[in-house]
Amino acid sequence: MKLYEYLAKEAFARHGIPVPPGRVATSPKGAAEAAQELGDVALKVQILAGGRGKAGGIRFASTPDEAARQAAELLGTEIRGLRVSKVLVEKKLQIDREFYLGVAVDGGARRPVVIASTAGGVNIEDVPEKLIIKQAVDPAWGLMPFRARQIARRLDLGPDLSSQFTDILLRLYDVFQTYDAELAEINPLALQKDGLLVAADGRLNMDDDALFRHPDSPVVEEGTELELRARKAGLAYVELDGDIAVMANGAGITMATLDIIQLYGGRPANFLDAGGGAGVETTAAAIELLLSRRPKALLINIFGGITRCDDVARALVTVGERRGGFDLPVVIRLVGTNEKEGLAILEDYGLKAYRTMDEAAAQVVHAAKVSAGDQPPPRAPAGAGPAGDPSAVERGGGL
Amino acid sequence: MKLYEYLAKEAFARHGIPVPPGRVATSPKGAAEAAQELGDVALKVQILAGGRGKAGGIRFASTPDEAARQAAELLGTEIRGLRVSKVLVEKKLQIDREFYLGVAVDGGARRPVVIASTAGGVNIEDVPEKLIIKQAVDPAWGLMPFRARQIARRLDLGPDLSSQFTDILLRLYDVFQTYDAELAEINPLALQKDGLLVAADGRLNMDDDALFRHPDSPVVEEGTELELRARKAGLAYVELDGDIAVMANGAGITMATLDIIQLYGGRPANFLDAGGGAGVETTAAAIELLLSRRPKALLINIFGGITRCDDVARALVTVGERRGGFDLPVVIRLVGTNEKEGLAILEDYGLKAYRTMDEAAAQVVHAAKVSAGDQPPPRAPAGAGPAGDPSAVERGGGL
Amino acid sequence: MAIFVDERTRVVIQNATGRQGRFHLTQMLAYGTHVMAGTSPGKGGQEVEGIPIYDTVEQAVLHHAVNASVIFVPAAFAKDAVFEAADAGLGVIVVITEHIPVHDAMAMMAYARQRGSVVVGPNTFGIISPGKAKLGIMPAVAYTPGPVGIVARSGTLSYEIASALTDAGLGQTTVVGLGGDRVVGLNFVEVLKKFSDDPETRAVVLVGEIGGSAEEEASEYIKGMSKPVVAYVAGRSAPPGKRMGHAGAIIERGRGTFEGKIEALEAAGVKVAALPWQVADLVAEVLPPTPADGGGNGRNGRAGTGGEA
Amino acid sequence: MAIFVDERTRVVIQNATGRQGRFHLTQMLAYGTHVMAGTSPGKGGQEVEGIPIYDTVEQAVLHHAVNASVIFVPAAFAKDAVFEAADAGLGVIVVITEHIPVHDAMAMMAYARQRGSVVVGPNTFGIISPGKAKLGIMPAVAYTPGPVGIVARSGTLSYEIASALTDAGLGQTTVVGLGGDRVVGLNFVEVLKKFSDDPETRAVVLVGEIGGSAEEEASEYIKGMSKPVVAYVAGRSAPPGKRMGHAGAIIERGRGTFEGKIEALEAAGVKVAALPWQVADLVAEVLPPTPADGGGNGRNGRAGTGGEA
Repeated sequence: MKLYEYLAKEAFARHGIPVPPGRVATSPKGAAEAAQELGDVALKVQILAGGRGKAGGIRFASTPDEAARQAAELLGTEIRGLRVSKVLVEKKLQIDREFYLGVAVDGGARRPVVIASTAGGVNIEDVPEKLIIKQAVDPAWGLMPFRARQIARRLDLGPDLSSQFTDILLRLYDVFQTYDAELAEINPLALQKDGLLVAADGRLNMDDDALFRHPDSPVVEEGTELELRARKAGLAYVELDGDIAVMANGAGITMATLDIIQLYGGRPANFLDAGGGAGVETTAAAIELLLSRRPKALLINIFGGITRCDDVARALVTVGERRGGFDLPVVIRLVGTNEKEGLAILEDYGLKAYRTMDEAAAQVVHAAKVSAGDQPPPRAPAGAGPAGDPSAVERGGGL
Repeated sequence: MKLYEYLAKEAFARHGIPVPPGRVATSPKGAAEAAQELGDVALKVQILAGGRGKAGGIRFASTPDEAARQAAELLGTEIRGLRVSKVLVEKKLQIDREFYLGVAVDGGARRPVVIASTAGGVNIEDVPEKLIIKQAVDPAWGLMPFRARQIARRLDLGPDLSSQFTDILLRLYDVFQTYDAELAEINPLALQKDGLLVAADGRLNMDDDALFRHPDSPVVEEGTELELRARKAGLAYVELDGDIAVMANGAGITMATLDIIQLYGGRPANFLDAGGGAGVETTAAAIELLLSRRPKALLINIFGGITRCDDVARALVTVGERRGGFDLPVVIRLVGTNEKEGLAILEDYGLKAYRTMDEAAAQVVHAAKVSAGDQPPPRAPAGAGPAGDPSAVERGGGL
Repeated sequence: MAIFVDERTRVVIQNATGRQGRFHLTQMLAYGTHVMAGTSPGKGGQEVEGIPIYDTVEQAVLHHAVNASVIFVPAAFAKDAVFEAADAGLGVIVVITEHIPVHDAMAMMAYARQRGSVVVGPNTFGIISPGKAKLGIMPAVAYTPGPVGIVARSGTLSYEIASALTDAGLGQTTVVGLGGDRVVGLNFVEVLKKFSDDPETRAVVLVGEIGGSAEEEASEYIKGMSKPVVAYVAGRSAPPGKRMGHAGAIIERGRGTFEGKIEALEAAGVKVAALPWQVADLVAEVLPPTPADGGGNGRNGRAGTGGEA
Repeated sequence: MAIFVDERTRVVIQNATGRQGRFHLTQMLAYGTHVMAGTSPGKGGQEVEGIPIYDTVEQAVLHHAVNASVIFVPAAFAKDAVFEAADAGLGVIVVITEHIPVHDAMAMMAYARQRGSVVVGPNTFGIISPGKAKLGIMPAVAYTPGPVGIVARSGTLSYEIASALTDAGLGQTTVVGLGGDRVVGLNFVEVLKKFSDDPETRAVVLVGEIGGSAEEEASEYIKGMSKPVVAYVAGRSAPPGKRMGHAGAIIERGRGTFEGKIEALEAAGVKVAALPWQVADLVAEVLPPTPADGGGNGRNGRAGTGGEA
């Protein structure tokens, strides 16, 4: 879960990291009041996307009236596809230099890693490797002060800046740990003309899997309504822009299913990994969710391991019965644990299933095109394996 | 720093360890009010000594009047040499079994150690080794739940008790860590007739050297007035019951000096380790402190390493000048760092010094007896090495 | 031979009395895995399928000399379970649990490494050495003994691929599921090294996906490998910035792309399959003849067909 | 030879710009110790007595290949200093600082052990191999090279004893101050083992005190030692329950008594001196002749007198 800049800065401030004086405004009036208090200000849209400066999401104002005017221009608009409902009004900084400072999870090293650079204010991935210092941290002991001093030393900051930097880094690591963060980042860490460092911008991405330990954490929801519904149901769901709804069990196979559909000329509407061992109800909910977007065809691709084919079959039948039958082609591939039972249940209900992904993928691409009324039966691309048997349309998705 | 039982229990309760309902009373009226609220109660004197039960420091009462009466009998009296100013009035427990549970610093293993036994309610050192479970804890990772479960398993507590026990142990370890404790102990950990465990008595000894990290901790001062004054001055001072005041530099040599005085038939009045590298002012304060107890003689035994002989000499002269001369025999042994400078300063003031501990110790024992007017010159005990040269009296302590 | 687990592996199931633990204990037993014991705090003394349950792993080690564990403990308690297993000296710890906090995962890995334990997972289907030991939740029917090592980031996709190999008569020495989380106990390189050293493994299949740089690092290692490697990578159609089910399967800041991985693998001489079911054909192409059978390619699949050169 | 430190020891002083650090840096240099560098955060680039000061130990290692450290860092920051030294790979870390929180001491020891560093102290006078290297605050004049190893819990008392040995012509291989705190990096047994393995050490002096069980454990080890051991134990007159200056010097719950220690030592064949200055005589009695000089007892004290058998 990514936190908005102002929430990240609230967390930083609680841990003693200097942040610019600022207030969140949701109205031009609020922005004016903040500017009244703060003097020259920056207004920054609070959205979960980078590059908001280039997109016009950061403005400046010297008077409350100007702040109100700027806020009025920003609030309610969309920037980088995201609606702006809050601006952070902050005292404008007098900046001499900009540094980068972050603590992240390093999957390769299996440890937290401190990332620091004297080249701040730009995306760290755009900074040449030789200007970046990376230092892994032993999770048993956490970040020790000496390690922070080493990093300051390697950045060649000089005595005054080093001690400020070291202090901020140790506090940032505290934030990283306290919030179960995947990333705690200050960029830029700004050196002001008065010689003091301040967190001019910040990110704090919390680990979704650790949110249960943070019941008081603010909740920031990112994604479409359907993605949020899916997340609540415990499903991994990502919305795409095609017309074939896809459910599979397992992230890898779901991705592979999308890849194959695309290779065969179809356009997936989503990624839905029902996960391992989802029960009948969860699976049924997943199917309902998919159908609510009115795709042209539905593909269910199950290789049952921990997932039981009979559960999936029951879920399909449940949805079918609730809806009084399916109004789109439903292509099913069902093999693995309790396969026989699953196939029997489908058969009872009048549904059939393929044995291979290949057949099923080819079929669903074809069915979607037929359903959209724009295309003859498909052929798999050359070299991509045998195409599905077109006669399977009647067998699999015939409702 | 040892905390009183009620302070230990407050700490336990803050960390979620069940403790009996109770209130501290400093007057019979307070005890009566507590009993009014709690029903059948135990009244326990709050002193920093074990064995208070046997010494009559634990009473029971069924009515507020009786509680007041018991409190009146306890408050203001001395138990085990310690004045009683507070009693803890606690709901009387219905106890089925008593366990021991503690977390301590294990100097040998250099780690925290969990100590547990099904034989609780008595001093753990009186419990046979085979009834005691000891488990060292890796300080990098702290006490993990599985480790607590292992200990519960080894105690053979059964499922219900195990889960309560495990929870309490993990919380006790938290207390141990949070309070920088040398010992966090629940004894007895009482199993009540209702099946619930409760910390019936508790100790929490904080590390003096870590108190700077606990500015909000209650302050419990143990020792005589002089010991407290010495502690404030940063001196290691212990009061003994003899008449020869002793200052040396280093714990080992100070102990050895006392040992020798005793072997030579003298009685040390105290242990005062001025530590390594104490400056003139601290050393002077130490000497003043010693003299305030009006000993019969004073021995200063310095082997200067980090301690500088000239500093010690200056301190002596300072004290002498402040007091207009010493009114008791002062025996000095001064060798090591800046020895020449020190001896010169002493000589200027009219003091002399010995080169060996042996001479100085023999001399001070003799001088104390002379000063007390009860004894001819000393001889060292047979086999304890050559005795001091009696003529040294004039050289060393002749004021 | 096999890597990590084999017929000498003696297994304890942590949380053997839960729904998943109980089910898969039964499955593993049925496969012939030496499941010796289970644990479940507070349930010591019970049995599951005739297997004794203990309160602690320590007891399972004491009474049954177990040397590996499969963990079905819920996410909030999984860190403790891994510490318990590593503390007890188990050499292989398979963590099936998903949604473990990443900070917990980092702690687990540091402690397990300190204790010399290998962690497979978390969020893995486990590890199987067909015909010898199955430690995990994979469908047994997908596997058969043979000369191919498989290492995969994803579960079901690798069942699919293993199953195709099995159908083609290409059995497996060991199949390792690294796990779908961002922090897992093993990476491709560590497993590839093991396969390199295993005399029975004659070819390796790598099943990757977008996100992270594990495939790129594997490619560097593969350049020095003498055994042939075939790969399939999922996520060709995944849009950047979207987390595709696995915590690690996300193209972030232009890194971990499908194209980058394919390029690295091909540069290392890896045959990359465009579709999962093509993996079996590519393996058949690259599998060197066994030294022992003088030309056969070691196929000994379910169909019982002999090798073809 | 010597133990732990010798002429190959290259030293960094941590907090070399403080009053104590600066003073003792000078003293150690004067003794001939290879003090290569000092550290003091924020003061990198300065010099003390011509010795360069760095911000970090890492730099001192990089520029001077230091392999040992002497720490004069205040108690609140000492843990960090030890971690820094251990992290930088220093083999010997001498912690002069006193009043270090015991929880910090436990953490230091765990980390140093993990990194393979030996910690001497805290609250120690240090370690000296006379004529080779002095890492600490002991008065150099008390020591001279020779065949006796000394290991002590207390500082000044051991100067006293070393000085008496030196005066008697009985020089030392190495003198180790364990430190007066409850948790210290070395115990008697670990040092006795080193002395046992050191060919030049021909007798060992153990200076103990009341409290704890280090002397009792040492006695167990000494039973198997071939070299003679002489001991002095302070605290004969100490009352129970009083902490005699050192955190560890306290008779608690009937343990750590003077009598218990003397009994254990004597049972192990140790000659125990009743008074500190008797130690030298006892050493002279027990010191075996050197194999090389065919009968001399290895005395080569300041007086330059030859050995007497």
